Amino acid sequence: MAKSKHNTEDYLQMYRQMVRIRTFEDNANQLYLSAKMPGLTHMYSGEEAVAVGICEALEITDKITSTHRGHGHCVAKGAEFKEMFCELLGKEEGYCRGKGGSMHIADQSNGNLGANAIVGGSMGIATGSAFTSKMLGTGDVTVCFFGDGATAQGLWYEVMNMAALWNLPVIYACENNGYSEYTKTEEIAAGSITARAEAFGIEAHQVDGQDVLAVNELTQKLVARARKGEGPFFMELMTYRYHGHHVGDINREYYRSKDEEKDWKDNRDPIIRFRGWMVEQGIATEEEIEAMNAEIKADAKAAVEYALEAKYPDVSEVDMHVYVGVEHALA
Amino acid sequence: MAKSKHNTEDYLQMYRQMVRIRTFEDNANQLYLSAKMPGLTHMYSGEEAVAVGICEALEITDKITSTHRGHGHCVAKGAEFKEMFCELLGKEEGYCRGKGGSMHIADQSNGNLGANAIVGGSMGIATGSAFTSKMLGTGDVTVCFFGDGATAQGLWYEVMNMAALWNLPVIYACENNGYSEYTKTEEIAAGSITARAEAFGIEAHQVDGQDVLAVNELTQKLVARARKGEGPFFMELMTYRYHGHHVGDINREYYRSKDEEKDWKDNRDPIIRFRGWMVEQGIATEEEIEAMNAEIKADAKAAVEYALEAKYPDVSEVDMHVYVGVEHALA
Amino acid sequence: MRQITLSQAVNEALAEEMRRDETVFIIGEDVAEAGTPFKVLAGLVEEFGTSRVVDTPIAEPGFMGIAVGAAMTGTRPVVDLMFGDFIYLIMDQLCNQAAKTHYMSGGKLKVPLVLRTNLGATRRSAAQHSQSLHALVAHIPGLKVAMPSSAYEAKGLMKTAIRDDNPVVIFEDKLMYNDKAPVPEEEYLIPFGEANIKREGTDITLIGTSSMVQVCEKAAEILAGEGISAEVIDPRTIVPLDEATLLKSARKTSRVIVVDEGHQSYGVTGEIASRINEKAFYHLDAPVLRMGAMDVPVPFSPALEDITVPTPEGVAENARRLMSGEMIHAA
Amino acid sequence: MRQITLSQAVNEALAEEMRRDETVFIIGEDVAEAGTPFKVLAGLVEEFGTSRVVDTPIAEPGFMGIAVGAAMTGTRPVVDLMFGDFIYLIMDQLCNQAAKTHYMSGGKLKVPLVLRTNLGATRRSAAQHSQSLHALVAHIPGLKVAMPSSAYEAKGLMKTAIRDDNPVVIFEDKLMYNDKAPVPEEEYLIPFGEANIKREGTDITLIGTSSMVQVCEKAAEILAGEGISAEVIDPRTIVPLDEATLLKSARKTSRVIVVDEGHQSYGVTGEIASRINEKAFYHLDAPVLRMGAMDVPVPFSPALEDITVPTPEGVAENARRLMSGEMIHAA
Ligand SMILES: Cc1ncc(C[n+]2csc(CCOP(=O)(O)OP(=O)(O)O)c2C)c(N)n1
Ligand SMILES: Cc1ncc(C[n+]2csc(CCOP(=O)(O)OP(=O)(O)O)c2C)c(N)n1
Ligand SMILES: [Mg+2]
Ligand SMILES: [Mg+2]
Repeated sequence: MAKSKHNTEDYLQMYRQMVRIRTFEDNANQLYLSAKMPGLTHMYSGEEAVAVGICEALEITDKITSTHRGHGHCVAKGAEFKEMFCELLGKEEGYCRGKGGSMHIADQSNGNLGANAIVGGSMGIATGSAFTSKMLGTGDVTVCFFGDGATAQGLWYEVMNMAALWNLPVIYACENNGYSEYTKTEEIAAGSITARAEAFGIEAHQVDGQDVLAVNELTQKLVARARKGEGPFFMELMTYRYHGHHVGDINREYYRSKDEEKDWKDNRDPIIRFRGWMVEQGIATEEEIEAMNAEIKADAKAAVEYALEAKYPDVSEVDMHVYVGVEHALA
Repeated sequence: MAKSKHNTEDYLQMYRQMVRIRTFEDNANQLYLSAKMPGLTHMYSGEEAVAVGICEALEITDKITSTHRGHGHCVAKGAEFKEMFCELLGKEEGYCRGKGGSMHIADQSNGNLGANAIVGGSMGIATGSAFTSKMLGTGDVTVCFFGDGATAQGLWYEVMNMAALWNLPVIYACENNGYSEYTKTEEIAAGSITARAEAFGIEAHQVDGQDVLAVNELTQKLVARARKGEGPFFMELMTYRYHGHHVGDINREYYRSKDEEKDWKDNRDPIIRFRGWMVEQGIATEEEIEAMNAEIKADAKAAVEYALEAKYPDVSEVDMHVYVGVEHALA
Repeated sequence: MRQITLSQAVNEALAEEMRRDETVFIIGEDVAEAGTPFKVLAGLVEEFGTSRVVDTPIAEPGFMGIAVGAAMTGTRPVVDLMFGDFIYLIMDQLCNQAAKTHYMSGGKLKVPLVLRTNLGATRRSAAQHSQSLHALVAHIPGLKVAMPSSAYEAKGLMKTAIRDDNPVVIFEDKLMYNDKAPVPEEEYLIPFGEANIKREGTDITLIGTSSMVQVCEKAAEILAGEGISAEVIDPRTIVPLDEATLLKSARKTSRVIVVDEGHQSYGVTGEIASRINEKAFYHLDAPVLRMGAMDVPVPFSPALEDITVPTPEGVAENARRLMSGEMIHAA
Repeated sequence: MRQITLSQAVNEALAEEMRRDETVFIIGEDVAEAGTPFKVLAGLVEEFGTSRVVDTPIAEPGFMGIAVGAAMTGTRPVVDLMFGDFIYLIMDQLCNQAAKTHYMSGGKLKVPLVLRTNLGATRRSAAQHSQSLHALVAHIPGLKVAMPSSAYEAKGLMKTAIRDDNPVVIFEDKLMYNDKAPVPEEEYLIPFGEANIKREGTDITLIGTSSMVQVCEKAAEILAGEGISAEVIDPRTIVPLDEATLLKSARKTSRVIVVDEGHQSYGVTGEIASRINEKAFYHLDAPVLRMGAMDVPVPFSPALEDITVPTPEGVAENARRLMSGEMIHAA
């Protein structure tokens, strides 16, 4: 593991947040498998160190933009299970009053500008958020999460160009999990992804996305520099998703082998690695860790139960929030 | 000047084509100034060595895509004055039956897939043309012309990626004339333009766009390699436009100085340079060159006169060519 | 007759046309081994290889542009756009380029391509994966727009589309991929611009597009039980639109409801209703009623989503009101 | 009252709002020193500096995306889109992001931005620089759409748009920038959703949008000379649409023509005509007539272009036919 200077609580928090993400996803997957969740969803399991390593380097007032695979970012930026499960099930108490669902989930009050169902769709939004920061002098930094597949979208190059010309405080964080849907990254990305950012004069870094401390350390440095106006930056985080592209993608041997999956899970799991390191360093005992895990599991269970019972939005909500300042758009 | 191996006729042809472009533009500008041309137009004067150096390295069956500044490409790919002036004036005998005008002018029978009024709009088309070549095995190479300003369009990165992944026979030719409209290139392009292509694994070259032989020599090499499946390639051609962004852009000192314009015209003019070299090399005498110039001027004059008298399309043409196979779309 | 699913019908149409014409190819995301997320293209790459079933990066504007250029130079691309909601990303290539090339070139160039995409809500996919955006493209001259209402239409219209020399957009309903219908073994094509009278009736005309044809048929069933004889018409293509058949029915029944899954305002229902009003006005006993999707972004929550689209009960209810003369007082 | 041009009116509105609210800024191509190609923004950068009058590279999706993100985080961007035809390029950012963010977030986020662009043919700019595409955005819930018909409206609607908390698209007519109209010195705003009765009349209602209001006024003038009293109404915003005023007039005159410069099919005229038909059916003596632009790409040739858009003579001619009852036989 990379070295880092944190106090004990920081480490515990990172561990906790990673486990919370994994636990959230396990429950979401269960909800899907038991046909209790409407629609499909994309699991973040395996990539926890990315969202947590990055978000733990941010202030609440800093902003992020998220993706279709957004539960991890949402948890990492400070969201609660209850409102998240309510959203996942389309209930009124969800963060988006059930109107967004998995692909638009976000705790907006913590600076999450939204998950996005358009691949690459939030690249402009993140850059614009950094624009606001510069224009109004708020000092906020924005992190734009996206996948390796999203690097194929032209929008990225357009906004990188402007971010670089204007020194915007934005960090483009590419979660390279080796696949976009059912296709390997090397089949859809020519040349080098870091070189693409560098060609715009943007400092680019590649980092082990399964090492939460490495991710966190690099992000801390870049965030501090971005706050001083030295941005933008690019980070490519090498990671892996454990589930299929979405929860329904069960038979996936035609595009990736079980052995490959097993290798990542057994040998590079971000939670197992970090847990081992914490115990080794005497930051927490096995017992303390197990207790934390159990508490998180219980929290999730309670939240799921709550959400399953929670009420749907009233049908009169259907034409609310179409326009700010218009109670019912179709009245 | 760069060295090259050509026979006399090749040199004369390059010279002739450059002068034809300059002459065409001088007449088009006159038509605008005398209010005989509908709308506006963008002059290619000053950039002749780019279009000619490239197109003289192509076969008739090779394809090009052109831009809003497209008269030069059109002439260089083999178009005739008469049909071009007719098009410019919206007459029935124009290459597009008057329906396209300056921004869509093209002699389609020579492999010109059209000028395009959307900056960057033809990057996909050119790449698709190269796709056809590979899929059907025609051996054709496609050259995609665009300006420095167009490198800001995301579409370019999307199609470069695919062209590189699939080794398509396309050459992206960026005419860097230092400006996009009223803005200097350095204000709108971060980092390095050639590095952007290289980041996709595409071989990139920068060349003096005022040296027709240098342009031609490089293009010949790249075309030959592209035909063998070694493409795609990128060329950045350093050049300059003599007129304003369009014919109506007369007072332009707020964005570029008269001195700068004078310097390019006096010291780097592609026609004057090449003419001097030809005389020096004994390829043509001053008299022969003057005779050629005069002949071209006369041709242009005759074509303009013809076009001014030519008839407009009949109003019944208005709903023709909306759909292939439908005589009148609104009948 | 054998029954096959809409998905199989599309697959067969593509396979037959690809066997017949070597210039036909498929391009899009995860179209090859994965056969698209909806598995519609399963098996095609095995028969036709990756040079004709072409997986792309996630770059919709890019591969759409490539398809336009490929079509202009001698091939017949079938573009696979995974969700109809992504059509926003390719509007420039579709509407500024593909739709206008034939016209702007005075009939010299043509763009014989098919854009296959989908529409339809109630899949719990939220606002960015549930739109029915066919009205946008129907507004643009130069494009044809087909809306199959069953496996039978899906096959026949697809084959016609592929042979058409113009850009054609086909919207399949995502929810109908597994719906079966009788489809002949023998080859057949369905001409564009010929509406299909799905059910004859005398009291009221129900015009439905895509899946709304089923909705209208079910409404007609309900109404039949009440002694109201409804005629159900499927225009099959909205550009070109078979006005004659619609008008004939309207003049016969004197009451019309137009049902479509796009947003109601500024959409398809307004056009069809207006044409009937304009040309059958004095035969109408009541205003032509329109039922589109609610003018709200599609909500995720099942409690809200289901009420945004027309239902058989809703259509029947409106038909009853029209028959009873109740609307008279409102108008 | 003093008379100023539409261009000056827009300029004043922007300057006043930028003085009033520091979070308002302008972003687009050549908006600063150049003040746009139409010179509408002349002088603004001198007063507000380049941090609030922001020149961008030629990257419409990119700067539109940046504006969305900036608006979500506390600023009020006014996006300058040089030609309405480029709206195709930004549809994803406008329609998938800006229009839906408020709804998808359950009312938590908002996107207070203005998209300033233009419409209008007959400038001899051909098919890619002459479109009137307001119908496309009017179809998308979450967007408001304003269509100023003179300098007076241009100023008042712009100020209202900037203060609106929703994304608003304003279409200015390119040909009207130099048209003068009386505009008060004192501050005023024009509320959205309030139609303006430009001229009262009793025999027939002419509803026009944008420059078509002038066309209708001229038609009314012609008709007045023939003893036909035409009422002319300008809806001013098509979303929201002031149905009440339109219906009242329709019920009064019993004859209506809707005139708009967008393509007629699947456009604005169909929506307005349908609403009137639905709700004033039994008051109408004749079908509501629609006059949109011809369903053809805009041709370059003046001989063709001029016949593609509605003219005062054409409107008057149709009014006469409606008055004479001639349409009765057609319907
Ligand atoms: C514009 C767009 N194109 C296609 C899709 C369908 N889609 C959803 S996720 C995805 C793959 C994304 O890959 P990547 O960016 O690597 O993210 P990952 O799923 O691996 O986290 C695709 C193609 C989409 N949602 N948006
Ligand atoms: C998509 C798009 N955006 C903006 C414009 C307006 N425009 C026309 S030419 C031009 C500048 C192009 O610069 P460059 O690509 O360098 O070509 P040059 O004019 O220098 O040859 C602009 C902004 C356009 N036609 N299309
Ligand atoms: Mg990925
Ligand atoms: Mg340039």
